Amino acid sequence: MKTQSPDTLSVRILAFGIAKDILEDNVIWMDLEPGSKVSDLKSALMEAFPAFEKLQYVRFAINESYVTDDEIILPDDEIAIIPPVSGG
Amino acid sequence: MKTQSPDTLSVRILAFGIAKDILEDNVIWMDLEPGSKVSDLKSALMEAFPAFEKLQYVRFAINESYVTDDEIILPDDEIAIIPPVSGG
Amino acid sequence: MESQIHLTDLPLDPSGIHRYLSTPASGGIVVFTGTVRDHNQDLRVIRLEFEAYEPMAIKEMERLAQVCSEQWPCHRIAIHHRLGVLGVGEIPVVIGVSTAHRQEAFAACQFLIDALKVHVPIWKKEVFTDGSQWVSAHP
Amino acid sequence: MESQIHLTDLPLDPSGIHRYLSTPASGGIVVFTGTVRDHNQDLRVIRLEFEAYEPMAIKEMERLAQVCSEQWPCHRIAIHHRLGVLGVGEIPVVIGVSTAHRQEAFAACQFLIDALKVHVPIWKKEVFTDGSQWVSAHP
Repeated sequence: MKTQSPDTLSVRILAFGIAKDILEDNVIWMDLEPGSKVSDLKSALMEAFPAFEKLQYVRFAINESYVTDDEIILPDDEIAIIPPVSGG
Repeated sequence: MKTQSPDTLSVRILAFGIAKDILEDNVIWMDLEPGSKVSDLKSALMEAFPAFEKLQYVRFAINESYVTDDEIILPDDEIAIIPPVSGG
Repeated sequence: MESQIHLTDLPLDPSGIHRYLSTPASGGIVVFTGTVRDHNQDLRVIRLEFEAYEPMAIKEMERLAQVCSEQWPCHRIAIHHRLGVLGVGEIPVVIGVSTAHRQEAFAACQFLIDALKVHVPIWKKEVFTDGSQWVSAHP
Repeated sequence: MESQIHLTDLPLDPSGIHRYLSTPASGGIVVFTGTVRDHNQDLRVIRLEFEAYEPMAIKEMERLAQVCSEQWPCHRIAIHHRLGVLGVGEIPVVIGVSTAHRQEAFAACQFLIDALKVHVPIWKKEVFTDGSQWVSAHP
């Protein structure tokens, strides 16, 4: 767990499949504004990793459940980038 | 194989399931007119074994294939009474 | 299409059927297994007794496998049916299909069990605590 | 409804799943088995590599079993998925359902594999003779 100043939301992000390849790691940390939504995280990721735009369809999970872009991110949330799944 | 006079068609009939119970045997012989069809055999069976009428739906097979009521019975045909099947 | 059609007094073997169905080109295998239930409507079933017009049953199962493979591109088809006396939990029938894509395997397997129950000359007698009856004899 | 949800590095066991699914009240068991194909379109597949967001994958599989049993009266549901490196012919997934009547088992099993492929966070990389790709990453 990183220390974080009250005016920064430092979030841990898990990446799988092709998202892991784009981030070049299976876990990264990003600093967001407190009160940020998933949509804000998405924009920040796009900016930091332009290759993300190539993915047509990405979902996010918080604490192991799918969330919509409107979901507000809380400190200590476990966020996961879920590119198109292909189990089975 | 029974001996048969030229003016009689003596046929061997296999019975299964409830048809076997009605005939009280798994194989019987019946004498029909030469040139008889399956429909004629059906009538003869109904007459000989009135309980047959209780069966709403009976098919016949000749030489291990389903046949319609119009099928003409030939000497040496193996005829089978096929009451509603219930495999599986 | 290859097929494996069995009519037997011996217990059926779903795992052997799985092994038979698996081919390098196959992406999906669907296996239907019938099992003897302990009741039918309100009646308690003790056992089932199966009999068949054996040579015709084999021919009909082979015909159904052929019809099925003309409708769906099947790699392998297995139809195994048991005869004789079966207790609760035993397996009267196993039907399996392997195909490249799973939708075809589901459709083909469902077709085969539905068609078997209509066309293949096999009969089942249900034995209850107080009596017995040929299934479907009086629909 | 009881369910058995496994995510494992070890080979899957269709016959053990059959045994688990069989109950005295069940009349039908449908088991879908995925197998690794030797090709995808024109490309020759050497192996597949599966990874999962494991705790969420388990939760999603449990959720799908729950949703399924609300729609069809299932006795038992098994969803087993393999992780790691799999060669041609190996089994990535086995899904099985037991019900009183066979139509429900077919419908429930098909629902589960379709839903798994949409919702459960598991990813498959296809490795060809000359390269590799995450399946469905660029639909």
